[in-house]
Amino acid sequence: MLLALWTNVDYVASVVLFCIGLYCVIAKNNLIKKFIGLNIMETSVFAFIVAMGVVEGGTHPSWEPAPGRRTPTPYPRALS
Amino acid sequence: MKKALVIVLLIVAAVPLVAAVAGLPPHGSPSNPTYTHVSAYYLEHGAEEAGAENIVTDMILNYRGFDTNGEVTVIFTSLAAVFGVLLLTGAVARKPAAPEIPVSMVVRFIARLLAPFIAIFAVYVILNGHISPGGGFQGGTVLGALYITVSIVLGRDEARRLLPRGPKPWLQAAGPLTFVGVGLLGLVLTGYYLGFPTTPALAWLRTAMIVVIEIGIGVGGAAVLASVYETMEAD
Amino acid sequence: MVSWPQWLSLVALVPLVGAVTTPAVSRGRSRVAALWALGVMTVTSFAALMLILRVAREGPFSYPFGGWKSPIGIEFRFDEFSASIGIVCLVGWLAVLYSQRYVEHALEEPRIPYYYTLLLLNFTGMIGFAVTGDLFNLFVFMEILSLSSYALVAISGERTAEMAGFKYLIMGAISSLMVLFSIGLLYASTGSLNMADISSRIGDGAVGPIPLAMALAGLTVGFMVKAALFPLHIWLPDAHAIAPSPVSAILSGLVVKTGLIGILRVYQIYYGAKVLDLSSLNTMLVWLGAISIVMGAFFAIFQEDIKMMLAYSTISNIGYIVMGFGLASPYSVIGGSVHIFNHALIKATLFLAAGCLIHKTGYRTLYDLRGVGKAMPLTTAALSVGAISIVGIPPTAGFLCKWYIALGAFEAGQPFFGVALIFGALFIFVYYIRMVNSFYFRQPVHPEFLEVGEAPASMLAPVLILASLCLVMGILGRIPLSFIEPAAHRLLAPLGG
Amino acid sequence: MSSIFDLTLIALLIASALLAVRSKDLLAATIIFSTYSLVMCLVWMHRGSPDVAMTEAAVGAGITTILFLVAIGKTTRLER
Repeated sequence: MLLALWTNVDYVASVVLFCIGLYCVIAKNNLIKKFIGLNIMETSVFAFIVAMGVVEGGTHPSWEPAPGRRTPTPYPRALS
Repeated sequence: MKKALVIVLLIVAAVPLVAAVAGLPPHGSPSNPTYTHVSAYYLEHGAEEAGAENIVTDMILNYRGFDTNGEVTVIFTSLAAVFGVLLLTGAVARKPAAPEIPVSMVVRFIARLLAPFIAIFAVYVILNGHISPGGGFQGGTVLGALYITVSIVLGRDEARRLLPRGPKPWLQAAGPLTFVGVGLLGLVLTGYYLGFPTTPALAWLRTAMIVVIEIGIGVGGAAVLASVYETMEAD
Repeated sequence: MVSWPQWLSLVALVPLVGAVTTPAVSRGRSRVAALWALGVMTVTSFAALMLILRVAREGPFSYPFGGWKSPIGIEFRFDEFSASIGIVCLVGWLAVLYSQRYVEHALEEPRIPYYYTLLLLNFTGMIGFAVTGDLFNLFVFMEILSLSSYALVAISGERTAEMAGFKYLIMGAISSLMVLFSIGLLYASTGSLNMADISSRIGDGAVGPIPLAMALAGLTVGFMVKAALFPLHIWLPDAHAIAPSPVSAILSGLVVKTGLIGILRVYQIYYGAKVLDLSSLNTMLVWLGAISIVMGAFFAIFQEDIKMMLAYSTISNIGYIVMGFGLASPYSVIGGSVHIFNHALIKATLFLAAGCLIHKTGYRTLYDLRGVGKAMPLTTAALSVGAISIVGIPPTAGFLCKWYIALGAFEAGQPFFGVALIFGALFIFVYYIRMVNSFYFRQPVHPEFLEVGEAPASMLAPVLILASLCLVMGILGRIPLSFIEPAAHRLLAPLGG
Repeated sequence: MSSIFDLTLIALLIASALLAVRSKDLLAATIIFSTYSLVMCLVWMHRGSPDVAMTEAAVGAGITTILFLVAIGKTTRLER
């Protein structure tokens, strides 16, 4: 088990980042913080997918450049 | 109290997740299904079958082109979302504009100096996507960033000239539209939507189609980014 | 040139192209945007009709994009469950027609073209989601669908709407990422993204069970959020009640159903593989379904706002469908799948009719709307038809599916849930009686709206069409039931049932 | 099995994610978040996915940061 964890440490790092992001989204009330959390979650998932396809790029989802695009959607008005 | 609860919840969620990733085939081993199953095919046949030397480009624009078609639509969706929720094209014109930030002469000069080079770099990234890493998404983002730079440093009016009102809605939709256009061309040529001709004699056409898609994605992505920035900035 | 499977690519592409060109074509003229959207939906409906006729005759078929065969490229696969695009097109077309007058009144002028763009993108997402045979493609369409839904909830630009949309966005984004992570786990274990291919590869037994179980959990929970099953429903009431009425009809009638179709797809992958014992998942779904039925109905009883009440009623109806899936007997799965269709009809009737009332009178609580039955007889009649349908009184559309789900409960040897279902129907009966009572038999609080008259024809017609379909489907209810039957049997066949 | 370089990058990632989540000053959080994006970009570069890394460099570290800054400029800088 520990050896498997060590071999797949890249995957584990993604999970840790995913949880940090999730914590940020759930526990913080500020909208910008929530979006930072969502972004962290998103990149962590991409990192996971990139990690599993080192040779050929594993690029299917990572192509989605949504972080920048998705984030701005509703918040400035809602904040002000 | 709430935070402690959330942390407990997260740990409960994290343990099975960690167990799951530990149970995956070992990271980096060449016998993984991620290398041996589908991607092996891409690596083996991509360069001669698909029309681009960069296998990643082959995969995202040819083998799995329809996903990318969807992705550019996602980008357009976010634009429509921003427009629908935040902004009113009319209201932007009506509202008194927020004061612009004063920018020093040196910065303005350097921005003017650099802008053409950034633009050339963006075009290079877009056009070279089928040979080297890069392509429409990346180049388009650079172009969008150029617009934002111009808008901050040289002022909104200067920037607005780069994205004329008339063709603007067409430019914003350029990504999905070129994709569909090339897809329909493929339909005519091969009988399948997004089909690329496979005969060696038509290899040039294959590459041309990929380059056209890259340009469409680049232009569309840049227009979307620029409009989103413009909207948020004016709101 | 257009051979049969070509329709399959067109059915997703036509609304996509229509959506991205709407702002450019209309140039801010709302009437043009409405006509354009209506035309696009007409073409899409025609393609969908062709596909459904074909699948009824010949069974499932697929379309490989770019000519690349299935695990290498992306394929669209049209089976009986995909026929839900028929109801998407029907309700979508009527909602677009209805929107024209509604949004003129409810939204500011410059937003309107983008409203239609988002609406068409929403349909694109749902159609693509229902017909794709590729997991990552499923995610892409889910993103189009979700992003446009968040925006449609918030589109009025009012603060409450923005907050509701934001809540929806946070829940939806977390669930999307869970789904994506699970897709990643499946890809890492099998090296494939095609659903049928994944299913056969995990069936080989070479894949570790823990990642598979986690992927199953992630996908199920992710889709449960989209479907608003009980503990994960918190985004739904606000979003559905605050959105413009045609949008509520689409969100409540159609969009939550994509979560359910997602759950069906997960079943298709895992049942075929036979590597995991799904009985505990089924038990969980049955319980959650039962709790959703009761809690949704319970909360609905205390709502004063008519749209809020309808929104909670959606939660309890989703509970019925999920319970049908979880019971995993042929009868209940057939009943559940058909209730996806029928509930869409009924809920669209109710929300569009409620929209007419709100549009004409300006009031939205049961108290303020007392006695409206005299002012707008046709609309309230449609509402009543929807109400008796959703309770499941025999001659209407809601009856047969609930009957099948209850039969399924007895067939699966779990009569307790059959009883719970009937009990839930009684609950639902209570609050719809309350609504009908208030519309017909109470003295009006605001007598001035007795003169308002019916809504304009383009709004009234969709409501009446949908209401009469509710009645017709009650009589012809066997047609969809027998249509979905082979698919349900194919889904459950690997269980040995 | 990963090299020291990989592990350092992962440690940096997790540290910057935590800092971005914990910081009370939204401006600081945004800047730390752009650092996070840059480190993530390095990770992907190192894992052989330059295409994804380029997207992340442009979108995550560039555009998202700008949009966050615009949003902060329109509202308040401190997290309440």
